[in-house]
Amino acid sequence: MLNILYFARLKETLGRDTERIELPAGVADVAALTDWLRARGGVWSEELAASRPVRVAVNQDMARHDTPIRDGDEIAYFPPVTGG
Amino acid sequence: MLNILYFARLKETLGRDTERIELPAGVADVAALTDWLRARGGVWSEELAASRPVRVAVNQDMARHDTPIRDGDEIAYFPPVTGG
Amino acid sequence: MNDPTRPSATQGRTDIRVHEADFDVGHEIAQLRAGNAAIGAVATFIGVCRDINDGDHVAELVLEHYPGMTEKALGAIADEARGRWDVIDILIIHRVGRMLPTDQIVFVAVTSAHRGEAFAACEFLMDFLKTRAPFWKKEQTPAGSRWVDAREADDAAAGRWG
Amino acid sequence: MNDPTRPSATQGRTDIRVHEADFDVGHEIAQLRAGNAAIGAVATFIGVCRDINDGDHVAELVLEHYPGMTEKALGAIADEARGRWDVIDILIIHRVGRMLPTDQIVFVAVTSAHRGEAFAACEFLMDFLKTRAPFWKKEQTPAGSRWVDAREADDAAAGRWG
Repeated sequence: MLNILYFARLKETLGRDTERIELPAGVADVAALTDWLRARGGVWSEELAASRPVRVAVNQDMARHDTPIRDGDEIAYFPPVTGG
Repeated sequence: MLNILYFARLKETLGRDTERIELPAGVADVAALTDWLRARGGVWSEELAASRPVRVAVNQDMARHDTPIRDGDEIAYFPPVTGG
Repeated sequence: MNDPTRPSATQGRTDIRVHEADFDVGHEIAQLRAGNAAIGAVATFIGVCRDINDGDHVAELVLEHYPGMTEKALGAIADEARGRWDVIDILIIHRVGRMLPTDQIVFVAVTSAHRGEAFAACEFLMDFLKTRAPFWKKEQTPAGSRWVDAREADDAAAGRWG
Repeated sequence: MNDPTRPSATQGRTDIRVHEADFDVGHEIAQLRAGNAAIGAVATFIGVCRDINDGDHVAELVLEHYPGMTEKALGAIADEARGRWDVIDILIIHRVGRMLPTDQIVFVAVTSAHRGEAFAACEFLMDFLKTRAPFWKKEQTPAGSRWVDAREADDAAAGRWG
């Protein structure tokens, strides 16, 4: 299982703050998971488009496209941060 | 008249914190006044030696050797500052 | 991160807090300094909610965060600051939830023997907090609510530190 | 220097105080910020008396100053900071007289809309205060009392600002 979290604008446009999914076949890194989510179409393909400044964290560390994903991981999608 | 003030180490070694003197003949700038004071000899020539890091203010503004001195001015001699 | 239960005079402690409640900067500074005669410098920064942003009136601000990752990210930023400068204490308090103009949002305090290290570490912590810690601001303006966009100036500020 | 009796939200005031009495930083910060929703950033610095300097134990410190010139020099430094950065308020408090380790010596606080200006102006004020304001420290150590020598590091810090 993967635990996927969404924050801020993404949480609102995607209509959920968390979901649990089986690790999709063939998904081994962040880029592949993002492609898989984008394939849901509609807002998913819009919000996760490569042109959008989406950030990803894996197990609460900032991740890159090639960061590996394994069963049991916590993955978070969110816009660039604006705290402070 | 000139009002001359001494601070910190200079006040202690010169044994005074203030003195009032007539503007000495021929003294028109800081360098000339310092020469005149140095001519008192003893601790005056030691403490005001050109090799010493003495600072001078004229009318409460930091001065240079060529800063003019006029009758009625307030002149201060002190070591480099160490506040804060 | 240092063990916050056992500070020493020269190594101090790292203290990171994320919560809704407001904080008292005078009290926090006093606690940080309490009796430690090795401290010669205290640099602090308070981020405050303004009533205007990008030219629009802001009535209120809601700060969302990523619980767990927030503390982890701030701890990593504090560790990085300790690796770069010889500081004694690091305190970071960041509020989340609803805030009004003039409300305090964030507080960073750094103690050190000398001022240069305290100033540098404090500004570094703010620059990295702005770009690496998972907080998001949503503003309530006359035109409705909007998520605040990340500023290029913040990336540039963080980039300065190499 | 701005007229301290008529602050505006975005121009604020310059407030300079030199005295023997201690000060309450929490109170001062609250007074500075009071109700001004144009302030987004507050950078502060507290200089503290340490119990050690140049390797020797310091039992107490006596701060001498040049009354009149001190306020004039600090006012000029504050004016220079206002010319360089878009700040709202500047507060400088410097104590004189006898101080013990852990006692507060100096407090500088700068408010601004944005953090970069507040940090820069606050550090600039401290660097210039250290090299241009007529204060002198005398330390009481086990070997007797001694005047503190000016540090080359302070001249270098002030020199950075060009």
